[in-house]
Amino acid sequence: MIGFLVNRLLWTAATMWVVFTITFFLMRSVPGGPFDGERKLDPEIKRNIETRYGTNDPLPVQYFRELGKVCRGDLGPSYKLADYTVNEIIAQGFPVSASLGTLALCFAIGLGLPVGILAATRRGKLPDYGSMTIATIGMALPEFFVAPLAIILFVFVWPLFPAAGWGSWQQLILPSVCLGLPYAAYIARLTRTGMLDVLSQDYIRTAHAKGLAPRDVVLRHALKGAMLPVVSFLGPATAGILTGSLIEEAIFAIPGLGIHFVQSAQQRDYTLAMGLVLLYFLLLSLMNLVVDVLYKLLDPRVKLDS
Amino acid sequence: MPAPGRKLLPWLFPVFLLAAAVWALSIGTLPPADLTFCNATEVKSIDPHRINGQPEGRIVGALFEGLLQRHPETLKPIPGVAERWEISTDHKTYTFHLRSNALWSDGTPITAEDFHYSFRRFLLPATGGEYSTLFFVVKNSEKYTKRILAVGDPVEVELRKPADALDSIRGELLLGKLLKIEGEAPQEEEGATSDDQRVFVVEIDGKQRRFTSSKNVGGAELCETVLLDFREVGVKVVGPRAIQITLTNPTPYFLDIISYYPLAPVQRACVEKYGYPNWTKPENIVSNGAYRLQFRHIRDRIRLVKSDTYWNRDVVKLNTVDALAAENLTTMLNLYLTGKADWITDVPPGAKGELRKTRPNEYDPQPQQSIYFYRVNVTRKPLNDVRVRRALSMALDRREIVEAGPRAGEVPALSVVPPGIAGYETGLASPENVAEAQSLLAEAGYPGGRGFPTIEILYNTHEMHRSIAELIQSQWKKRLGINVGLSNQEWGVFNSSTRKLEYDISRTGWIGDYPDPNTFLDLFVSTNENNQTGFSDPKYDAMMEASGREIDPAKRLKLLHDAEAYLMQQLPIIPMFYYVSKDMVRPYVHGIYQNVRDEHPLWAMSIDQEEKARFFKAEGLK
Amino acid sequence: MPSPLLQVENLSVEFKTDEGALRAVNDVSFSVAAGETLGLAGESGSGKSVTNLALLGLIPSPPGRVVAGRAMFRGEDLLTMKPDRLRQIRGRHIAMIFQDPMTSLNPLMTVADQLTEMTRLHLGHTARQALDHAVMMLERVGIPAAARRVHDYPHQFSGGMRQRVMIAMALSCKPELLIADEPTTALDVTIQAQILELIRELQEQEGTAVILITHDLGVMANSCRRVAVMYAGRIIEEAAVDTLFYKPRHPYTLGLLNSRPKLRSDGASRLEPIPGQPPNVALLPGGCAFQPRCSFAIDRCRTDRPELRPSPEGSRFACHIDVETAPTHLPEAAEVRT
Amino acid sequence: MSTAAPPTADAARLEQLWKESRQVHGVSLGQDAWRRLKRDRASFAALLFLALLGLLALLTPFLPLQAPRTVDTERKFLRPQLSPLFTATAPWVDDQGAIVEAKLEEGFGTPNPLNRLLMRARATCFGRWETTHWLGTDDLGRDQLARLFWGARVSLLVGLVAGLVSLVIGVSYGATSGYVGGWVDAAMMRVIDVLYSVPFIFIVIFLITVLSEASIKKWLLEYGIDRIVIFYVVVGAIYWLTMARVVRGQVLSLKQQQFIEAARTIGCGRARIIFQHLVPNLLSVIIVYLTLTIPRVMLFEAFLSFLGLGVEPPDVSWGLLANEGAKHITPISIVWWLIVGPGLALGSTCIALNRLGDGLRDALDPRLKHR
Repeated sequence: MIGFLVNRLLWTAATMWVVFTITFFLMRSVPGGPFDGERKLDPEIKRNIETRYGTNDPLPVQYFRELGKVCRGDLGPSYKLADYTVNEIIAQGFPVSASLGTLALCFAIGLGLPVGILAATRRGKLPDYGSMTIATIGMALPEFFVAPLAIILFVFVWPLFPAAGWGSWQQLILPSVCLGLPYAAYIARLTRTGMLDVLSQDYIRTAHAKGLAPRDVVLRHALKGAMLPVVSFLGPATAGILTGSLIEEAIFAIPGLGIHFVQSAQQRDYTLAMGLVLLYFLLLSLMNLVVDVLYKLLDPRVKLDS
Repeated sequence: MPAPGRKLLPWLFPVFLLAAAVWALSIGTLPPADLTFCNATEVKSIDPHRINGQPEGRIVGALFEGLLQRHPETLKPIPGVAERWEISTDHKTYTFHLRSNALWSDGTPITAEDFHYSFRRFLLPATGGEYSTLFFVVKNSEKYTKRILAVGDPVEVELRKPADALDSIRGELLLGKLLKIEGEAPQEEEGATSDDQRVFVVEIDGKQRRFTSSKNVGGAELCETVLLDFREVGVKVVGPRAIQITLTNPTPYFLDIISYYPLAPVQRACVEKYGYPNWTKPENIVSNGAYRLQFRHIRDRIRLVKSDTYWNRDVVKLNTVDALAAENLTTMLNLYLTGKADWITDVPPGAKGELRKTRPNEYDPQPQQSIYFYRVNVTRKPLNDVRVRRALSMALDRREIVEAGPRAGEVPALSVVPPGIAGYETGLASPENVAEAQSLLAEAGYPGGRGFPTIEILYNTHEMHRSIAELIQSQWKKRLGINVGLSNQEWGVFNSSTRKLEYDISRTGWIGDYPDPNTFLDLFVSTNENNQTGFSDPKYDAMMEASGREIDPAKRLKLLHDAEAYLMQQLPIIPMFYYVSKDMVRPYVHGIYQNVRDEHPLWAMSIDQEEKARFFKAEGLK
Repeated sequence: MPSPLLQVENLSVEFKTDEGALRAVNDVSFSVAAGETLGLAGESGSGKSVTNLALLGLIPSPPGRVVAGRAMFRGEDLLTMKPDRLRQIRGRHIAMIFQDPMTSLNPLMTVADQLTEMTRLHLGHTARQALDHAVMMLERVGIPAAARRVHDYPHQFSGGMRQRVMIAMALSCKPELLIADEPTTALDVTIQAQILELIRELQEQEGTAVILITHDLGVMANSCRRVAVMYAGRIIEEAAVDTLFYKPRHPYTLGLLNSRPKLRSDGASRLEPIPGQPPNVALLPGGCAFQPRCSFAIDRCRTDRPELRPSPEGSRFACHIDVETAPTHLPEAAEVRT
Repeated sequence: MSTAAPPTADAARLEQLWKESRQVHGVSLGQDAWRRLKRDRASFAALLFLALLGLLALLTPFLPLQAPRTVDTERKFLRPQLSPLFTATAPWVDDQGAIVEAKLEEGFGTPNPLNRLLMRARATCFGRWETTHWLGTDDLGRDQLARLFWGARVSLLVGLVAGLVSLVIGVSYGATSGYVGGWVDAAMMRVIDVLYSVPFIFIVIFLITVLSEASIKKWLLEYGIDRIVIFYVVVGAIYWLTMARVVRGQVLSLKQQQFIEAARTIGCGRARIIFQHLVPNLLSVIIVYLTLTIPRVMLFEAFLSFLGLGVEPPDVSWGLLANEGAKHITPISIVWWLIVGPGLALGSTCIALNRLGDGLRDALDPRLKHR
């Protein structure tokens, strides 16, 4: 176990360096610099801004300086939100995105798992077709389509929730439901497939032959196996959902990280973009580790090696 | 033995989910502010000297107060920190007298020295003040900021400071006289600026010393920078509470400039103690405006509270104001309609028509001093032919464009300078005339559009720009028979393409910085960095030059009119329409007036609580 | 003769398929007395397993469905019983062992979990009791260091060991009837004998009746007193084990016996396969199902399906002819689809 | 029960076995799957729906629809109208029923040879007849029905081509990695890990921005590569990661099987084994994956439209239309006909594709045979 963790840590560090390098050069290869605005800056002023951010040094110099800073955990000042460092932006935005994402995940799992199980155990019957159709619709419609409609319905037609904003639990419900909906649909489908797969196994017949009630067979014998594909989906999905969703955050005015992901790339906010990429990478690595460990816990046949 | 985790796992999972959900839901609630408005975006900074956007202006205008401020309705300069001022007879020297009861939020009085420090900081190239060009009307300020140095000029040499020094503290200054400059002035290259490798030979205390700010040059002392001696710049302290500003030319709109938010003072002690950006943190910042900064939540809100040290605090009615950073227009409208915002600064295009009909007393767009136009790249064929440009302009049905594109009652434009500047008569381009447009095009060699190469309209990615471009594309196709392609680029690339003249036709918006035609017309002189059309006409440059020297206001405006009329003959740009204001305000918010710059100082606003209660009841809001 | 422990009468099972309803089990009747071992033989697909799964209500439904028959067990009909009642019988009174011990144990649960589950459910054991019982059962089936290994996962056991675990599980509630569905097919030959011996030992100790499903006649000869042979969903011959081996009445039984490898005097061994393919139950020819492959077939076999009839030896068989006297010929291979 | 069978008997026996074996008709996997798919009514309906949709999209220029690009602000936001169903005013057909090229170009853009042919056929068949605004008009007065149909062409093509691009890259990469194995496999999988770790919205934005930069764009246009093509490639180039992983997993398990061993013993080269023996066996995974990727790509295109990075006007796609529709969902006014059309189109296509994917998975799964 220790060996596994150490090995994983080394790989993560190596991959992180590669990701850093790719991101660094990718961003700087895009035309248009971070200080190109509508009004042209005077070259002297521009030079001074560039000196402050160090963007007029040769690329290799910038590369190693940035690398050094990142290694020390300092992501530098943001170019576009000039009053803040990237660390501050992430420190403020990540908890917001993470709590929204967590709630959305709770909703997605809480809805998707039972629905998937139900659909699988009633295979080919109405609950199956009904729930799977709804699930597909949940995945098929763009978020920017569903969220405004949900707002019209649950804010204006039937005033249950506030329209937007951040700060109270009421404001969290609607966005997290909208955010979680496609995930719920995906989980439901995965659970259904996984469950059907497991239910056709011989050992389920054994369990029935032992006289267990169908509910016990499903929950005690089948669920674990059916969860495996869900777990491996949830790893990357969690990393994605915790780092925020551009559309939900824009529509519900939630001060998370999702918008930064797009805006920092579009506005050449090199440092912020780098910070977000690395944050995402770390989360993803962490989640993959959690998935591997969970897998090991769920399925004793799995060997943890790297 | 079995791993204990495995037994616990089925329970652990729901417990974890539950805990996570509880944590996510247990976020504290903020008490609502007296007034909440949507500021349309997260402000880039609240340092007055580093910003140039409208959303930033709303916050900085509340936090800081300059020598003068603007009347909320007429925008005429009114006393701010300065209680009175004198203008010399040649209209070049302004002396401002500060009021004695003007205090910083830490209780210390505001002095002329504070303004001197602030103006200097604003102009200092190291500050990177994006709006410092505004202040270039002040004598020698442009030379100071742009490091335009000539042999013989008195200079200040800023020595290197330690690497870990705060950027707000300058290195040791040496004053001397510039004897010689070795090397070329740096050029701006594609996307980046080159290193300034000049070596300055300066005589200091009778000794010759060589300085350079580039690490790549040997044989000279490394310094931070060499600038013109700031004493040469027309900013002078003439008493503890009096400051004198000298201009290069008589500039009738100087008071409008000085009342603009980037000219607000910052407190030297605070800035030098914390450095940028830390001095802007709520716990550190010292300001002098009607409001103080309570907190900033990134992308969420900025909360302002009434300042108890503000000299005019009695007129300030609102105790707390929230500026929301919501960007999505529909979201802003939703917040407004559910009573969570009292004032929104833009509305969704899809709802504009309906809102104008159903809520005329809340949403009533009025013309602004800002214009939407298309730049034409006059260096490219066939657009280098003035007949083609005129044909393109005359073939447009601008009425259709404003009705289908922006849809808020925008006014079709035939000039660069929006109407409404007192005493100024706009110089107009030829109005819509399809027949003449066709014959002009034929004259240029493209009868019926035959042989006309496909040109492309470039716009930055935005819904409205797209519909406008689509409409124009269709109009030109229909009326002139020419093929027009569309191309959208996102903001950064768009700006860089436009700047590099890598376009045929490119959309632009321009908001006047001050109520004077110059703010628009100056764009198209050859040397203006924001020209970006390749238009370079000695005659136009001369006309603008002449207007700058003219003292008599009426004559000056006449000169400007002539220049504009000439510009509208040459058409390096095709004006489309003048913007209208976008604000939508609840009727119970008072002290917010329609004006041509869409500027609404918070100190003037108040809320009639009774009216608000009545209103909320009528709308069924809580 | 005491009333049998299990009396199956006219059991028919259908599966819905693309080609329509498919009768996997057709009018099958047999009985098992307490403590007796009944062998059920036949090629794959002949309906042996389905018959037994149907008894416990374990055929996947849909597409499977019991369409007719009774299965009286201790005075109750298993086929019409309420699901709850049937569950009380499953595992407690009738237990099953499946063919493939590799897949029949849940790989995600420890052996202890899978063993204790049953006794806790049926015998109301506490966790402690159940675990002790499980260890005891494992010891009885010959698993060394049972107290430690009970906490292992199935993949940590070898194939033979796993089948022992299955047996331990099946017998942990002392069922009256054990259905062993090809319990040795997936195992090495050496292990096979051990497992069969184990089953027999335990059966003798506990007095459990056993239905042993197999296609291995050798296994059958050693373990069973009575054997029923199935072909295409029907029982075509049922006899005491000696009778069946020495005096088979049905050509198919004969074919089965002949197709076993045997040592010959000249040292070469030669298999004599039954010609043709096992039938697709959906496309049975008219008359006798075995007729297309039968070397004795006469015209009547094409039209009339023979019913089970008693033989002089006291067995039952379903054939029109007498294999001892009838002439043989090569059957014309029938058009068979797979 | 002969004790010593004569050699002739053996020969006869062999002969008979030979005869027998020829009478056994195998049913190929494809036929079998098709048969089972037909029986799954929902999936078959989905297949028919998609086929019809594809056909209609292909034949769009032939259909008597209005021009999708004709802007007429006089008739903006017209409600859907069904009476009359048709009018006979199509201005791009002259009195002789011939096509007026210039008008055509204004309404449809420069047509490619196929579209030109179809339009000619349309002029012959329908003459001046065209539909009225069955689905209303948008903010510039363009016919929503026509835009929906022309959008279908772009959206379906984007989905299909991007899906195929991802397929080709993913299958080649995954199959190679899995088959070659060893350090090559490890290295190739590491590359995928790294690519997975970069949020892919970043990569898309960067690629699209770089490729839409003026000079590069011009250079690309010389080779006939426009924004949509770039889009295909970019999206395809992103979605191949999962495909590669799935294929690799399959190949790893297939590699153990004996037919590969057999192929190797008869001297097949690596490439031959991969593409002749392995890839066909991956077909079911690939087809199913494709049906699931296409809706994702279409949704992603919609997302990029939301960011303004999708197709460039005057081309339309469903994503663009959905985005325009979503802009008109405000509490003040809801232009429902701009929402329903693209919503239904996107939704039903995705459902159909998903259903078909599920159906295919069931049909191609040998374990579920005869169910």
